[in-house]
Amino acid sequence: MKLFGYKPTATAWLGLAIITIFIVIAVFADVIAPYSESESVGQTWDDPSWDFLLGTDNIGRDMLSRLIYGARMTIGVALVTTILSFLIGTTAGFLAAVGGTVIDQILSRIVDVMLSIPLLIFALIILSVFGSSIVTLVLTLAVLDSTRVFRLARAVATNLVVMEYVEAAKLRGEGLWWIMRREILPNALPPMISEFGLRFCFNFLFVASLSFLGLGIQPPYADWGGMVRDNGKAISFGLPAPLWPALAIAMMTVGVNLVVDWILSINSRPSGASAEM
Amino acid sequence: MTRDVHETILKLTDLRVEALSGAVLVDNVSLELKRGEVMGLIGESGAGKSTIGLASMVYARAGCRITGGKVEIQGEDVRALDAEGRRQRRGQRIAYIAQSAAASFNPAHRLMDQVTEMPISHGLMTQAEAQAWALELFRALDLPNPDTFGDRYPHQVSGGQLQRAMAAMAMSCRPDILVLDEPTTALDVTTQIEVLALLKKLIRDYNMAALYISHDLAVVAQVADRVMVLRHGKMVELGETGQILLEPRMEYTKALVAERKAADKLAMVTTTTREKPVLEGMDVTGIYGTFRAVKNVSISVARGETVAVVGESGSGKSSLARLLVGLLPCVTGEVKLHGEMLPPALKDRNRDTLRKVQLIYQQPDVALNPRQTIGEIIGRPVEFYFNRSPEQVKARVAELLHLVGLPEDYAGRLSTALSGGQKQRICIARALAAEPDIIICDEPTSALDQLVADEILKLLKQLQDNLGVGYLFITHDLGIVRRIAHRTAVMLQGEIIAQGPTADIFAPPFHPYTEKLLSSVPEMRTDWLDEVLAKRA
Amino acid sequence: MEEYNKLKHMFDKGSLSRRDFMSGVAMIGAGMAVAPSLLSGTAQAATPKVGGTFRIGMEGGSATDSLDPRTYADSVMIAASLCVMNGLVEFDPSGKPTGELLESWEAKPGAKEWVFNVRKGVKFSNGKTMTADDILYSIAIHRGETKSPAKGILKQITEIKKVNENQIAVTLEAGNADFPVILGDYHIVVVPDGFTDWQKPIGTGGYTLESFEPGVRLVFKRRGDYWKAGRANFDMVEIRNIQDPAARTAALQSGQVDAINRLDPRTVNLLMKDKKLNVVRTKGTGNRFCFVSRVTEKPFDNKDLRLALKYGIDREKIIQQVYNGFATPGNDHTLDALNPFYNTAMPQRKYDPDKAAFHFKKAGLGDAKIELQASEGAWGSAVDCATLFQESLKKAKINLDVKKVSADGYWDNVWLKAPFCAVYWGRRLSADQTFTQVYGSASDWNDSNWRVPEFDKLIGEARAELDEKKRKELYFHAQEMIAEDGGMICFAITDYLDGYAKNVMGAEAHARYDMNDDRIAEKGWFA
Amino acid sequence: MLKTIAVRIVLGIITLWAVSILIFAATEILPGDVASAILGQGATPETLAVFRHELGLDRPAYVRYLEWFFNALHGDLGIAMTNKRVIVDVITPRFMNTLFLAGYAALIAVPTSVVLGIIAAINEGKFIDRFVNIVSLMTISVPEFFIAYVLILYFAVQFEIFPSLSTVFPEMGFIEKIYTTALPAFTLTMLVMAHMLRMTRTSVLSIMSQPYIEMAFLKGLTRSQVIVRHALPNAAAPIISVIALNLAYLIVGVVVIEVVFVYPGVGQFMVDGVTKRDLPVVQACGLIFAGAFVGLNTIADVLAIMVNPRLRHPR
Repeated sequence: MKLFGYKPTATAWLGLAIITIFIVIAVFADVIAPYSESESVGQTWDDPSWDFLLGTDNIGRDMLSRLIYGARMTIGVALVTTILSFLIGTTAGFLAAVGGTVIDQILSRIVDVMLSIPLLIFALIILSVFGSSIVTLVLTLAVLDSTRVFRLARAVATNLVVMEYVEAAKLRGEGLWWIMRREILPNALPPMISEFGLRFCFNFLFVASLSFLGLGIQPPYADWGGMVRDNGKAISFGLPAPLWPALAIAMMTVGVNLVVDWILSINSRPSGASAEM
Repeated sequence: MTRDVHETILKLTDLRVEALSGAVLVDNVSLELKRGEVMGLIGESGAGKSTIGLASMVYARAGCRITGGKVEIQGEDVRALDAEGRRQRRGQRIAYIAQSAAASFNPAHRLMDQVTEMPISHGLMTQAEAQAWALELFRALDLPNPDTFGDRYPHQVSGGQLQRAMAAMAMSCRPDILVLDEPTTALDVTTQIEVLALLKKLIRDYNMAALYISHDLAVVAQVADRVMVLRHGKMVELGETGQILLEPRMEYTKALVAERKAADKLAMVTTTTREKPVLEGMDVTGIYGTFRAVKNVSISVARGETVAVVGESGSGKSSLARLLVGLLPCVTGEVKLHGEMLPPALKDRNRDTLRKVQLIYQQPDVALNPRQTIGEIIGRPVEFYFNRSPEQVKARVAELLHLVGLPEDYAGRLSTALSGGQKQRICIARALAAEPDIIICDEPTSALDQLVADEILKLLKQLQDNLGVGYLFITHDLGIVRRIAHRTAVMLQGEIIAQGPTADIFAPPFHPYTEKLLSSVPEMRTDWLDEVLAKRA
Repeated sequence: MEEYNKLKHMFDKGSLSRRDFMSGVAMIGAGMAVAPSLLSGTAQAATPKVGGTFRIGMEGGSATDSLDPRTYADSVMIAASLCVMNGLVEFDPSGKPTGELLESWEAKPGAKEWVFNVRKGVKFSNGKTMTADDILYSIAIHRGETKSPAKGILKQITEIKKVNENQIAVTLEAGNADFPVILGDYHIVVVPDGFTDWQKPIGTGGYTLESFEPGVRLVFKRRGDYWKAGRANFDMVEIRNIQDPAARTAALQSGQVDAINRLDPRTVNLLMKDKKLNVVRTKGTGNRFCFVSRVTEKPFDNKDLRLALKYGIDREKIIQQVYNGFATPGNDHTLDALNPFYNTAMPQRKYDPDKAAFHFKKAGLGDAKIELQASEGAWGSAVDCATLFQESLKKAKINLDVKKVSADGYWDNVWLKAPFCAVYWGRRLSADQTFTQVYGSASDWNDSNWRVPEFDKLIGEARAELDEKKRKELYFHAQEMIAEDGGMICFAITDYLDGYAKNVMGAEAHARYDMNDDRIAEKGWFA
Repeated sequence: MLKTIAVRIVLGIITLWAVSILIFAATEILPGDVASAILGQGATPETLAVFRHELGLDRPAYVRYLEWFFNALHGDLGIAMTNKRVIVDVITPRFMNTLFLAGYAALIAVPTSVVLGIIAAINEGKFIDRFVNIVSLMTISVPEFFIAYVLILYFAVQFEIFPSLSTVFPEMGFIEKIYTTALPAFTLTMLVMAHMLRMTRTSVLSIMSQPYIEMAFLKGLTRSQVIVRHALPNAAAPIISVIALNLAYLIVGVVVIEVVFVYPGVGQFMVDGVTKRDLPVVQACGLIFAGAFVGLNTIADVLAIMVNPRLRHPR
């Protein structure tokens, strides 16, 4: 079977399978989940049993059901944030590469400054400016994340602007926006996709780590990162509770990256690695 | 040529190389090489000549596989050896000289370390021995300051020197066989002749066998005893060099020979009355940092006229083109279009002046966005300059494709699917789409195979006749200048040293540099190199 | 993260007064009727042994801590100060004031004028003998132009003067029978007259300060000549700041510390299985956890809604799930059952979805969403409690929106501002203090904004009433008023939970604070 | 080359200066006021005013900024509002601790991840490559405190190999410090390794398509020789830059680790400062973090310039 005109490798199939399963779970959470997302049905951190296949969480909710519902929130928020951060980061990065030295220096310095401000202070600034809400959460993550995307996008685009087809577009008198959108973007996609996979996964965890600012997912909704956090303490007693959401994140990370690796291998010329017969 | 009969040193039998996609790159090619013998491999790109060269070292590039045949070095079947055994043969018994020395030297290490790496890592010599031998080779190859040459980094020496250093590197293990893959192609003509002579001497002095891979028959003619003509991975013809040059048997060989010979003759392109210049550069100077790439150059092009700018790399001819279109703002002088002065910087020029001067690049590969369809590429100027509706754009694209001799249905394809010549046609179509008065052609054919280049030149000529467009034609190839230019300007170190009607430039009395250029172009006879060297000495 | 929750206690106005909440600024009527229970303490040897290094891992300190008594805010500094210094008044395990540096006292009738006897023969670590002047100075630093949190409770003093070297006379603006309790406030510790070098405080305590790295650790060394016989038995005492409950627990389990405070109730059962450890529980004296609505704001101005919310919370479930049973249900006011005026006649309010639904329908709000703001900045598990509340309200068909807000600045931005939010209150030892501060019209901290003149009058009468029985009646009525009409859902009162290594003796429960009234370093010894 | 380096250093200084303004401004707009935070209940309008004056809060922000900035240039970071300690005295040992832990972790993480990255690159597509790849992905899939708790559970509580409290004290010897901080160092190592490892692998592999790599193979070198001698030096720049980024993370982003292992670093100090709205402390910490970040990045850029033979050996 082919996908986008290419035949996925075995590992790519594995990745695709993982992603598909998680997405199906997210979409049909209501049907699949044995219990509701928020109802406390057992004791704190019950061991896995036939009633609760993965045990219960820190306030007695069914872990499996939380995981299933959590897929929805986690994947959704991470996806929106990552897309937003890529919109910001890529646009700025391309602009820096295409727009000339002055714009480049300004943008690069701004990003340097943003990166060098400690996260806590940075988050507090955003918090005090925008207040705390899910929109702020997504925005904060996106802005923080976009600085990293910026660096990559700029590096990639810097290699592309010297291409003669970009020069040809400039000679034609095309505007910056057109050049960024039509000449640079399509060619910058492979490395950006790869980064997208990684950043997508980072954002799962980021959601959880910003939670102390009240920026996390609002209860009673479940998100995997938050579930690891809420149940983290159980690990000090050898209870497996936080392992399940951590495992879900790990699987999603690995799945996404397997697919990303495959997409990259389509686009890049093979390295000298397989040169020796 | 030495014709001593020695033992067979390299033998390829029914060699077959396939791409992982299944395409056959080398199709049952056999050849036999004796000690002291040089065999030329000739063919256009995609003929499989480099693949054969690498396969004789039992090496296939990523994405390829040697799928059949035997590779024997002095009777030993190297393909049958394990990976370690094959690795041991590489460099030691058979060494490789690549086309681009600049890319093939590791920028991070000194030349000496790279030249001596092979014998040391193969355990053939101690470091001191290897260095002594390297110094000897540097001297033999006429490298400047041979004692300190090895201390330099690749980027610190010139292309010609680097190519010679590469020869030294290949010789460092005293191999029996050399594979020379277009060793002079990246060099200027005047440098090429020196390197060619040295390589020839090297092979003779150390009594090696060599595979000499080139697309240029005239170059191969100077070094090879026998020539094998290849096409699409298959052997077309194998014969003595003289026979191939003088009495080619196969049609394809004949076409190659004829095409190469045509370049030697001056076409009778003459100007009638010269129209008023459209694009003029007057006393222009362009600088990169502190380097003055173009110094006080004046040049003009009229409609219907072809003006050639000829010179070696670094002579400033491409900078001149960039200066005229505004990519490199001129610091003195002015650029005029239809008598009106243009702003020096590109961003200050208006859309219509941009439209009237178009540029065609040397590398069609990087001049076309690999992620856009042909239709988008050609259609964009139409849409951009003339504000046409999508239907009109579509129609115009079809028309333009027809004009450059490509089928209309190419509009939906990506440029990556096309051959080099087809890509260059797309570039021309894109330039024409703007309906320009002048097209600046920056080496438009030098990345192309001869026969294809010839087609492109014909197309350009034909378009000029039909549309009356003027060309500023930048090239290093004197053959092309002879064939198409009405007027010619010769550039050296940023200055124009001679300018005038082509016929005058190519007739005595020559400017000394022009004469050197002219005499360095290889001619289609086996004794040309010896003759020129003798003459110069 | 859990570790942030306490760090983030932006109590702003409240931050330095957090312990005030717990201690009760004026502990009037501190008659402790019920003795604190010992959960798993073994019978301890009567004669203390001297020696060893006692390491305590504590939450409740930060890198900005100082030994200046005017800055104490939390457990670490309270415990630390009591190693080096002594207070004026100490409390027995049931919470009754006993003499410390003020050996005994006497009030003239009306309790307006007091005479205190200063303990004789107590020496500071610099060799100076402690006198009334030192005591006057140590009180004076909290009065006048100061930022001391004790300033407020000392305002009632109109005159304080030395009678002789060993006697002090105090005049109050109004009678207060429990004035000695006020002098037991943890901010008031005694230093030599005129002392200002707070980096290296000098006191009359059982230990001297060896080193102090704020937010990291304090080290103390035994003086050896402590005036309290049988106390201060360790050679060295080390108090280490360990903010993270899991880290604290791990440190105790792996034997890196000998005692820790504030056990995570969810892990207590597991800890109790550990043979090397000893868990000390003080029942129902801890924090009171509440969801507080402001009755002046819509829709909480509707009494039926408030009742619906009170019936709609499943207290037992929250206590089970979140506090693992280590709490008692609250009856919608902040007085606990240990208080003699606790209304025992009023039935404990229980989860009743039907009643909740009934009142909600009666409130006529349709299916309006009610927003509750909660944060880990309120207390560590506030969000969990809110989530369970949300769930229990669902059964009554009431939609509660739990909004998780920033822990940073919670007490600044949310408390006293949000219409409905999570709040905890500390214990007041007296009913009067509780009612005046939490529900009195004049109180700045009346977070439900429930200001009822009738109630104020009731409390005023009770304060003046000398007849216990009458007083009880008045307070009972006050509690009924709050529970019926007030804006506060007080659903749980937690236990204090300390963890000790088995060989630590003297680890008893105490009515005032955990860690044996934060004096375990003084009172304990190694078996 | 010296000029390029000088320009980079000047840019770093400008960045730091911009950051200092931003940090100052940010702390200014933090909601909550130290004056009311410290005064608490006793706050009356008059005492507030006195207190603000005492703290200098009644003067215009730009005056205070300039004063702060120039004092900071002289190494004077002011006095903490809450406990009146000289910030430099308090922060220096803490910053040394932070550097110690970061250096410890880096000493394990950097060589390990570079070597593993190279091993993965040498064995591209083989089992070991995939294994290293997936394991490294999984380590970045769990939050830092999770790794920390797991390590504590097994190495401190169950087997008692390492202490769970990693507080270091000035009187500790070097070896003792190394032992005490083993667990946080391991945790940090696991956190930063994945990124560096993957970058090393990718950079090396991206060099592998260069013609000089093919040349090296044709010279009959082994794959390891080709990668170590020919690919690695040319892949150095991106690897250095990612190492710098991770070192910066080790210094700046370890608050959680500090809390879990009770390690007295700057992170905890800043969090406490923020909580109490002790602005001089927050500003000092912010400045130090930013300085570390900018400094490391500048060093990385300078190193990248220096490993570039074209810049190091101009024509």
